[in-house]
Amino acid sequence: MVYFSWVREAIGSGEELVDVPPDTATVGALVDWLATTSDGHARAFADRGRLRAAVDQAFVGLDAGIEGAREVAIFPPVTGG
Amino acid sequence: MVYFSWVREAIGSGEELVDVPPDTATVGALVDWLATTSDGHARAFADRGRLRAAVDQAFVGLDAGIEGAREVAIFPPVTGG
Amino acid sequence: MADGQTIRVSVQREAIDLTAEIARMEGEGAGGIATFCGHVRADADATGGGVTSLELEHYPGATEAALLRLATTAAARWSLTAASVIHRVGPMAPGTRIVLVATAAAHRAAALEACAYLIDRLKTDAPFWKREVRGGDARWVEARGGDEAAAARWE
Amino acid sequence: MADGQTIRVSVQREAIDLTAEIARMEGEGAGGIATFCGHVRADADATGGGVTSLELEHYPGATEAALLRLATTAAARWSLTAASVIHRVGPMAPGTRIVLVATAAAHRAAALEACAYLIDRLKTDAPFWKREVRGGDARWVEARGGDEAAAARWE
Repeated sequence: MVYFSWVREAIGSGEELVDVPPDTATVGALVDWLATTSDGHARAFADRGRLRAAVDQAFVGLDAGIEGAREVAIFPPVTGG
Repeated sequence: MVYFSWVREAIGSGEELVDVPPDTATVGALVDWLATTSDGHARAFADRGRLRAAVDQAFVGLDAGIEGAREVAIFPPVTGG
Repeated sequence: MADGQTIRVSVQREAIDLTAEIARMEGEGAGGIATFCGHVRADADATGGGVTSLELEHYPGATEAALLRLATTAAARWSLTAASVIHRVGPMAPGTRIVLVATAAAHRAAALEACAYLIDRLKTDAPFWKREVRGGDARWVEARGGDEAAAARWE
Repeated sequence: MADGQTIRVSVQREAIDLTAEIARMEGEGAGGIATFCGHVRADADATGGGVTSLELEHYPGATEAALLRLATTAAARWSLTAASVIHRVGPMAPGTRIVLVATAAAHRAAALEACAYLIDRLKTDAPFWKREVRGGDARWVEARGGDEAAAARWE
């Protein structure tokens, strides 16, 4: 997992290795499970509408599958430029 | 009168003072009269569709009036930028 | 991608050298060059405190890939001879250049439209996050709804 | 014209200093700056002979007035903080900058649209004439129908 911006700050870390429960099929399900792992995760993921994701560095929706994924990123809407 | 680009080259001069015949009301009429004053003027003004004009430095159509004008310019369509 | 298209993207902590980028494109024989350069604004907020610093975080690897994809797409769509996207990361003072987009083409409309496309799409498609520091306070900048709309007009 | 708008137009024989113009706008606290810069092309013609020199003639007085009118109109229409139009006249070698339009605004779309407007309208509304020299031959450049259409879209 990699996190950015206030998601990273709420969790208190920009990276973590996780053993995903075997029945976790989508990014959204992964977020649901991560939110149960600590208060920081729960705070970071409280408002799903403010979360965006990437699987193996490609932007995806929260309904995207994660089978075979090596890196999943969760972050707020981007604000560059 | 002031001339630019190939209009100037055909006439052989970029400026001339003219005594306009008293019944000359428009830029077009002025061009008609000037075309009779030399072969160069006739060549420069042969194709009216390729001529543009300004009266006292403001762009106008050939049907514009010239009463009170101090400076009339005749030139081809502009090609700057 | 057609022959003779020069694509360059950079995500860097160093200052953006606009002069060098233009000179590089001119050296390649560009007809028309359009650029857009964004700067750190010192907007005063409701309490009157201006921005003292802006920090840019990004997603290493994914950012460069996103910029390259955008520049390559623009180069093909508008037959550009060159496209550059340079984005700074790290802390920046007000007035500093954050981003430079430069596009070169034989026709001016192509260069200008591609430049607008790149800056619009970069705002929604490239993983950067801005954090404003105002004196002792810091806050993450919220995404603007208008950016989504601006990006969508190129679909 | 609103307060704090800096308009600058120049018709000059000297080279166009793009860097200085950008630096000037940045010094005034611009948020976003769009530029378009046009260059002398070395197009090969049907006989294969490239342009060896381009000469720009203009209508002194009327040219500056036309550029100032365009820049002022753009500044008002797009709420620009600054607008500059610099056009070279006289003989120029291939690759040389002919024209620079630079626009600064709080919003990127405003800066980019105003920049496109200025270069489009300049092509039809400012009294400049180009003469291409190819070896021993010289010919006046013909106006392009596309320029009229590009200018008309801003009506």
